[in-house]
Amino acid sequence: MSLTTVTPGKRLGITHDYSAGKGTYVRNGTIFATVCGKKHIIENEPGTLPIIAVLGKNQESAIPVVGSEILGKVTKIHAKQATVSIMMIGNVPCRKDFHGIIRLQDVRATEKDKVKIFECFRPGDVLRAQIISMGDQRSYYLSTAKNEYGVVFAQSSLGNTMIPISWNEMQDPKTLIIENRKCAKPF
Amino acid sequence: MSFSPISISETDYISKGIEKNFRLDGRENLMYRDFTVVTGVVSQTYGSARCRLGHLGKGSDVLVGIKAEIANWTPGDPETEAGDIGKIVCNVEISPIAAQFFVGRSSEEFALELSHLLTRAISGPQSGLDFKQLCIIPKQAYWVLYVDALVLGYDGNLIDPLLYATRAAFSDLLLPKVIVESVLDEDTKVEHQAFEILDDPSAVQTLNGWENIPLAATFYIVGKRYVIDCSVDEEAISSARVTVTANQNGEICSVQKGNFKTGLSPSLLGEILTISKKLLPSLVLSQNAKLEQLNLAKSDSSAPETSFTFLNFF
Amino acid sequence: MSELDNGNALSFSTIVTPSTLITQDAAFMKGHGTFVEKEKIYSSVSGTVDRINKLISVKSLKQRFVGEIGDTIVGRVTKLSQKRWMVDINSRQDAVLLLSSVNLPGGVQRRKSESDELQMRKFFKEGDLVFAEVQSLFGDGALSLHTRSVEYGKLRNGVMIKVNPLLVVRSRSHLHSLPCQVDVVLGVNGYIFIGKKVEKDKLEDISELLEMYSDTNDEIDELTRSNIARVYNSILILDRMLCRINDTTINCAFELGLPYQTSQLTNSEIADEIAVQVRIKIAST
Amino acid sequence: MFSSRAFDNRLVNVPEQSIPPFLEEPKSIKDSVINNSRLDGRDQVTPRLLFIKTGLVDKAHGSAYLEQGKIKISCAVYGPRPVVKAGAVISATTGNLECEFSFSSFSSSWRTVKQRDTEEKEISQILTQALGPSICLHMFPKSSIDVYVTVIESDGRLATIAAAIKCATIALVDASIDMFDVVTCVSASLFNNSWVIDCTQAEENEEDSSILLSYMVSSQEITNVIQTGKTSIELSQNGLNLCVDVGSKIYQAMCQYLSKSL
Repeated sequence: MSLTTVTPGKRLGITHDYSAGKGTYVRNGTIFATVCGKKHIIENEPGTLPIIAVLGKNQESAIPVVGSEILGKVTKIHAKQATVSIMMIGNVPCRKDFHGIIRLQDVRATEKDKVKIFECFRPGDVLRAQIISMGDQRSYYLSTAKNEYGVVFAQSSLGNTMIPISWNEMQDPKTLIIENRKCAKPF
Repeated sequence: MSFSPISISETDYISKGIEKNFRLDGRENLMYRDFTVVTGVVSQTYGSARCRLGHLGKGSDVLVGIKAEIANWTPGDPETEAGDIGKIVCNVEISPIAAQFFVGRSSEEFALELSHLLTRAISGPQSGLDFKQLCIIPKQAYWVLYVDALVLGYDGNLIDPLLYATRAAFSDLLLPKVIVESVLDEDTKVEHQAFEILDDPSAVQTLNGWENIPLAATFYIVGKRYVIDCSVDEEAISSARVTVTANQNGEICSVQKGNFKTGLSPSLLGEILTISKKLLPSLVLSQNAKLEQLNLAKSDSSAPETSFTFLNFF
Repeated sequence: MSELDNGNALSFSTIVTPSTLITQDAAFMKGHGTFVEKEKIYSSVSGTVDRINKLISVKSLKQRFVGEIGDTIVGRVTKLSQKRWMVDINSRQDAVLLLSSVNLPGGVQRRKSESDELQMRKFFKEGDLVFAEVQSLFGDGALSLHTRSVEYGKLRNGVMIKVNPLLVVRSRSHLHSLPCQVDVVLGVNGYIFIGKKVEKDKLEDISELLEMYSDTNDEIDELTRSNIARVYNSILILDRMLCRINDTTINCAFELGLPYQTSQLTNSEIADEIAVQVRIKIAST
Repeated sequence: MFSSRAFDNRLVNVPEQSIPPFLEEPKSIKDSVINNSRLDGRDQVTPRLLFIKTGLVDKAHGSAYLEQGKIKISCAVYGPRPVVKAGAVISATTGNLECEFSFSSFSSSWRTVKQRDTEEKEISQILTQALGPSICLHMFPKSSIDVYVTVIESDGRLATIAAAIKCATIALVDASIDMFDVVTCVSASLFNNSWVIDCTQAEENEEDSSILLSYMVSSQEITNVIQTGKTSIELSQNGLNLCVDVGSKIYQAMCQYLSKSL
């Protein structure tokens, strides 16, 4: 594998021979680099073209897109929605937190009309969710309407880290107090 | 300033038309709308002009007034360091009257860009004006010409009418005559120079060399082609803008690119320069003809061409 | 304040200015453009007095569009919000187009799902042109639109021009196919869309529904393009010369303009001439 | 209005007639430039040497420091981050580029504070226009990229802007922001009929006209061009071509540094 260093605008190859990966862009059938870094050629499945990617020294910047999985912290709850500060997109931390919203109807997939935000999230909870829409001017819309999405870390009102005991309950291991949460299914 | 978006299909329709050299109103890519110009519209100025570029009495509307002041020469001012020249100060203001999206502070940045563009075109030797005639007493007093432009209407392409109105205002400019004489100071017995402005309203002088002031052609790049004198929609979908100013002899006086969506290739820039060299001298000629007509109408007292008739074009 | 009414009937051509006393007769009712003080009716705008039975209203000569139920309008989408699009219709407030009042691809009877709500941009985006009808009025006076008819919906293959809304008069049909193979959609709100002619039989084709939110234009040949430009300039002339705008006048101006080049039509003298001729023709019919 | 200064008899009056000291006629900068012997020994088409260093501002996501002769410029890039500027238009399809340019008050020989703020604003606009086409803004919807440039010392107005653009583009690369190309920028001044690259302040004072050109080499696109002063079209073309040529050389040097810095 060749590891030459390239700078933005460097010609890397043509789309006839390679497909464009991270850190590259295509113009008129030619692949160019967009970041400064090492050029990697990744062999793809047989029958498809190898991928050219450029990996920089810094992690590439994380930008929320529809469909990506995020980790965030609940900052505010409201009768109709919970506000989340998006901290990670995929495995990449954001340079500055983005603003997200979980609307009442996006909390879970079933019995939507019985959802109460207060019984699902509390400020300070860390949750995993998916971006479902670019949303309005300020915020992205998030959804936890899948088993693997929901609260992954929460503290009880006394400040102890709680452990999930069912899909909608968490328990404080010291005081044994049970609180309601929309928990994520542990992997 | 930000444009309200137009639909993808309209964008496609407009840009395909430009590819075929046939625009919405049937104009070719390198065709201007009608320029209407009147001079002497503001009595408080030493010279003023109003220019409107558009169809059937509506369009982009720019008013330019020139005021003159006498300034004391001070060493250290980089512009008048030489001591034997005057200076021109340009400022462009965009009135919220012009268009909805100029309300508030959004227009300030654009106005600033226009001010600097105008400065670049006319406040230097490239304007063709003899700056030495603005000097009253070397290293003592000089004229400062304040060129203030006010945008009153916006219908795409502000820069070209801005330069058009500025040139017309300079053609209208009449500076009061100044007499310089030597005065003997009673106390020191040292002779020094003093000047006096003549009160006589007929003792006025025109500015030499205003004919050489350049006009502007602004090219908007849409797709792979470019248009001049664009409409609002064309401006909204254009990806880059190049303004070229040239004088009656076809000499390039300034070039400036604006808008940051895309760049342009050097060959395209060369093409644009070549076209403006052909286009602008003829635009200057047509403006000269219009100004002459205006002067004729002014001397003919039976048919006064006032700004009022200009405004009520229809 | 001057008094106009001396017990005689007001003529239609009476032009009043704000605060003109229209009538002292308490039998009359106040309508739009008037106010009542001490049982007298005064005008609140400048315009012409209009009387229907006992109802007195003043119609302004230059006002923003005021919608009524059943008006067909052309609008531009300005904003997306919860289950609705906001549409600029040249009125004092943006109209509302509810997600539930549009036909979605996949059959008229299709149920709206939540996924539709998240992908509303797939149907209408900011900047898109909509041909719609006023369905109802909200309490705050905002108009609610609908596009539940085959001829309504997204507009493409052409351009929009803005004119004085008072020049477009309400009539039975606002979609006109001109003889020059150009469709004109006259929105009574003063927005007029000019586009390539849509084949009538194609409209009723169900498969066309899949394309109804398409953003790509059809191939437009040079003749059509030139005709669209001629119609564009004709409407520009009619608007600037304050002629009524309907299919007859547009056609008339179009034909009168044929001897000239398209770009010459915006020349003030030619435009003047055409407008005069159009006026004569209308008066003679 | 212009009466002579009040007579002060405490001062010794100057003699009524005086002769200025006979000084050697200073060599005209213009002449020396035309004769291809510039004060700093360069020839007409050689720019000043560049010194570049990235990563000097640790709080920023990317930063660069640049020296070009006497010019010293520092630049920091923040972002992509959520739009913080109040009243900014947030687009769901493209990102926002904000550039802020400032002179330190001791950056030039004449300390004229007046009109500086409009000048700084205009240069900010030039920066935005020069850098905008090089950044893949479509990859950063609803976010903003903020570029802050401070001139510590300047020498030649256009040369300083050119240096600022180069410094900012390197800072953007350092921030790993996706870019179509590295922007290079060259300033040139016209003396009689010859274009001279990268003029100092002393040289710029004597110029007839000037060009500032920002250029993306691999995509061969001009991102910004400003020409001031009267020239013929042929001269203007020559100047642009010269700037493109010199820009390509500077581009090589910038890329070389960037590759090594990794």
